[in-house]
Amino acid sequence: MTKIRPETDVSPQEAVFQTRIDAEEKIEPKDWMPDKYRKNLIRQISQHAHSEVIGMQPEGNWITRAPTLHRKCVLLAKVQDEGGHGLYLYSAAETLGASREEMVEALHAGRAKYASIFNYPSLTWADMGAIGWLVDGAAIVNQVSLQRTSYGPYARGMVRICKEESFHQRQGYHIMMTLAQGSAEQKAMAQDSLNRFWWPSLMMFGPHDSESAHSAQSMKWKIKRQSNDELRQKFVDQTVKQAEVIGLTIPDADLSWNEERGHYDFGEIDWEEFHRVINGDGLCNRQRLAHHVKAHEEGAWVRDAITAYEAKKRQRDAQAAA
Amino acid sequence: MTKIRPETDVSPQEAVFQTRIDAEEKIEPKDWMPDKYRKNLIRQISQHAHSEVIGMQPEGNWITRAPTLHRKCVLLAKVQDEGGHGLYLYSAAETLGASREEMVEALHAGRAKYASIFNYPSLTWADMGAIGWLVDGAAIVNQVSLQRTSYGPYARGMVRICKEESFHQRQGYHIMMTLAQGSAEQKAMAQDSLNRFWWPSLMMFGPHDSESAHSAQSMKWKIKRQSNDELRQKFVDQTVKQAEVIGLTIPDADLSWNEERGHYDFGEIDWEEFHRVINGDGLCNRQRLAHHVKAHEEGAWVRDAITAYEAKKRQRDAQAAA
Amino acid sequence: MSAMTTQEATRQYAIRLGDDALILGHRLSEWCSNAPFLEEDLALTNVALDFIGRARMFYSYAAELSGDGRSEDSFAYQRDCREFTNLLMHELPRGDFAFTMARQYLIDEYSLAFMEQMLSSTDPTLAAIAAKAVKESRYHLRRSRDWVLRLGDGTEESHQRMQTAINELWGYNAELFEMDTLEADLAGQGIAVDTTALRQPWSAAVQATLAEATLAVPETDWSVRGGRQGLHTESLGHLLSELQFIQRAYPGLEW
Amino acid sequence: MSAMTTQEATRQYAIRLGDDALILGHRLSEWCSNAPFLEEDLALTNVALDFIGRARMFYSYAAELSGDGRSEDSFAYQRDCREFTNLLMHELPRGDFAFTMARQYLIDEYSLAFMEQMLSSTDPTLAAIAAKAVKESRYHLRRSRDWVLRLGDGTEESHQRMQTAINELWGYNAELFEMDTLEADLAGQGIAVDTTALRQPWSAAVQATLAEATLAVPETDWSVRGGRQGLHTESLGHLLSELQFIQRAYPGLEW
Repeated sequence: MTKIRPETDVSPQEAVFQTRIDAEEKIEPKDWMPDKYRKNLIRQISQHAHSEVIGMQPEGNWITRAPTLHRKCVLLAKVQDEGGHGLYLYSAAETLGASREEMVEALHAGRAKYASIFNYPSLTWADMGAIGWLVDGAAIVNQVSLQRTSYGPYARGMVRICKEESFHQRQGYHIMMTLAQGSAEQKAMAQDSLNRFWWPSLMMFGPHDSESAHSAQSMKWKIKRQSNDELRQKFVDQTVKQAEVIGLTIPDADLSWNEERGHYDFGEIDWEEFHRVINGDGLCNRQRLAHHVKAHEEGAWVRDAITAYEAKKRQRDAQAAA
Repeated sequence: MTKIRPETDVSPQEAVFQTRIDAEEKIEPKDWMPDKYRKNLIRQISQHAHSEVIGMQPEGNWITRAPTLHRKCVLLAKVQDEGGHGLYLYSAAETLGASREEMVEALHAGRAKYASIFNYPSLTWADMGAIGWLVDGAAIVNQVSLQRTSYGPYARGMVRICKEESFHQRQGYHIMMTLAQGSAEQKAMAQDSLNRFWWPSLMMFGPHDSESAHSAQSMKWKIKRQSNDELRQKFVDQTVKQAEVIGLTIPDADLSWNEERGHYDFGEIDWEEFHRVINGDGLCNRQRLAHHVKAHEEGAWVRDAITAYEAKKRQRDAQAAA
Repeated sequence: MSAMTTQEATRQYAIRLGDDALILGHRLSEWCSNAPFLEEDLALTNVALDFIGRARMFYSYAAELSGDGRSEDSFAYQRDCREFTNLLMHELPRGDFAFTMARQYLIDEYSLAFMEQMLSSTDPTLAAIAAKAVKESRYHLRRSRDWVLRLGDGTEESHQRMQTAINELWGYNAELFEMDTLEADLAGQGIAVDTTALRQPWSAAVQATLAEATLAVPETDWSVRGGRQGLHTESLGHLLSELQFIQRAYPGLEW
Repeated sequence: MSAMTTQEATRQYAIRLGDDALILGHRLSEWCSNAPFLEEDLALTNVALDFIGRARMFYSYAAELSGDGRSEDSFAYQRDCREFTNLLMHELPRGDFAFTMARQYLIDEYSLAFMEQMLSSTDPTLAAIAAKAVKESRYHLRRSRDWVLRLGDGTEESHQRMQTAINELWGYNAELFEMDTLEADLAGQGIAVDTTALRQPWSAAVQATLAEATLAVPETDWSVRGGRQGLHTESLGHLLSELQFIQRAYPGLEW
């Protein structure tokens, strides 16, 4: 766990910085910021970007098999949006001095992570519903909170991303609703998908607050605005009701409404599974990274060609001007 | 057209050779033979070998999609047999001094041909029936005749191959029969496949006798035993009856029984199509060759590994013996 | 053709154009998450979406003309290989990035000219589809032409790959400009596009682009045809087994 | 398990073993006409045939135990991804020749030991299947072990490819030796093979082979599981869309 540094060894610059943060001012790229703030943000934003990009794979997996042309177009557009979010986020990280190349290299080398939810496979069409409904749903809860994050470019990126994500979440929910109202096979498919994605979605919010690294300092710097457990509770509360509406059952025997808390109580997360999957035992860890590396390597000659073409063009332009 | 050389410029060796041929003796690898006989045979046998190997592709195309496990096994075994025929035939050509490497190189360079029928695609499961019934059927008619060819290893290869081919032909016919007795969709699928493969099968016997290069000398040397047109007529006669039995219609308005000849008359072959397809306009010409080249190139490191491993082993054995 | 009503001929024509668009859109969609860089991934997806959208418009019109309860999805999901009538160039496997872009360029040049003609179709639905498509095709063509230039005049490797792609595609050009009686009759009525007339300007435009890209115009003497008669390369069947899996495995349901 | 009869458990067990065999046989069959040389093409096809044949025997037995009119083909063609219960190693895409042979070797070592145990199953049908399979597996193992040696101790490239393949496969080993209650109960009754007991000898044999092949035993700390619960990698669904196309597109017919 990162400890909050005691006030005593804070430099005057850092004190001013913290005052601005406390006053809810946004930090902008050219502003002075503590090195750790910068590094912490780069880590978080690039992980977020990688998650969007790796997240294209489980859904991309069903584009060629979507069951109707309408659903195919919606899915294609959604995966495209995810790529677009990746782009905004890489740009936001670049304002902090990280290059896209470095970030991609860190991903390929295993130094940078992506959301572990994408280590789970998409096995049926219902997973296109569950991913939109639950995975995007969980992402939105987190991202809505991040709209108020202290770093300006990241906060503004979140505003834009949230709009699209909530659209995706509704599309995913609509797929699930259609299946839940469909044939017995379709309903079973939807329930099975919910069973597989429910717990991994809760894991998306990260460890319990008591176990969470980075959290305290991030909260003080307002990089994070709400704790993992607060966000997770919010997600559970909204999602349980949505499941009821379409007649699907949340796979948690301990789930019950707690009148006193005004929240749902829910069962304990299998943190052992969480760590196993993050550390390499998911069904798709190696495939996700290998897919990204392969596309990147196969594209090298194309990127080289652009560079060569632009250089020739500049030379021609210069000769024409001379 | 190759002319038969007049008797006058025949060497004593060649005269003896022709006497042996005329006496129906088999020529064996170590026997003297005219250069042109050797070259002609290498051309014919290697083309035959290439045809078996390239012929694995249109049927290989349906192995992963065969409609029952039984049919899948039968098809796999059949394609395997074709590869095996390729092997016998390459070996037979090797007895004449051609190396497999040279022959494959000639195929890849476009100097050696394969049967043009394999430039047609297999588009439906019925094509597995039509190819077995018609393409193998036509091949058998030709190969039965070649069992009496003058070159020993080739003749013996044909005996072995014919047995398996007639098995394949029955399997193909059985697929067609099953489809013809099936649903309206299946029957249409069978008829469509017959429509597409009928004429190309007739083309397999090559140009009319009056147009056929190599033929006269090949007949004299008993490399060929029956003319293209004789063999084609034989194939038509037997196949028309088989089509009738299962209720499929040969796509030839001119087809009719000629009482006087004791044979079926049939319509004129579209020789323009024949030449177009042989020369590159078939739906699969480039794909067939590219497929073979790709497998060969991707296998280079494996073949190199065997060579290296065997060399190391010999060295170890030698050291152990020393 | 005498036995076929104009409505039936138009229906078949719409299916053909829908098939072209769907199959090419499918091949483009295979690039999703596989492109050389992220911006290009998004751009390729955009083009895929345009083509699949185009397929939906043509199929919807065909469904309307069928008048038997069929929908756009019936045409995409419930026909087998022999019933698909796309021109062959559209179905070829995606190959490397050079192949995809070379094909896209050849088709975009064709498609823009085609849609510009279809703007004045006497069939108002076809004309309306063309109005939307023509704008898309202008953007597609700008992009794919740029790629032919960049790859053709980029590195030695990219030049070689682009030249190989053009060579491999060349024999599929002829089919784009051939018409059977169905299309000729419809063209005579002002409904269909006379594609034979597109050949000259298309060739001129393509040759100019290849020259600018330092690429050679292939001296190829082969040409392959058959798509409009449902004769295909073997790759189409595999594409369909993927495309149609869910509808085939769970028939007759809503999704 | 208390609720499940021995017959039902045996039926499910037969389906599992059928799935293993079918899916691996399918991957092997993908090599047909793609092998590094013709003799190897035939040999790979032979092994593919043996595995598909094995799948047919297991499925036929499952069909018999189902007693509801299902046939061997029902299991192969009419179940979707989540119902397939093959161990994951069998479904991984064929990769290069080193990957195919590395997988084959790991599975052949396992399979031979497995079938030798199943010879003494108290279920006579399973024992009879084992009697046939054990002979095949001896031949398979001789071949695949040879390939591990030849590629491992061949050229630098072949060594590297074989080492990479072994590394990529290593995390799929663990699942081969794990048993759920269904299998444990059947093993307790002498019907199923106790695979946990196969682990030690398997490891010893594999390590000896890798050593002889100059290959390193991976120090991998990952392991993936899920096949027996119908949890798969994403490649299986694509395999099934191909495998099942005809039966899905034209249901209920004789072929």
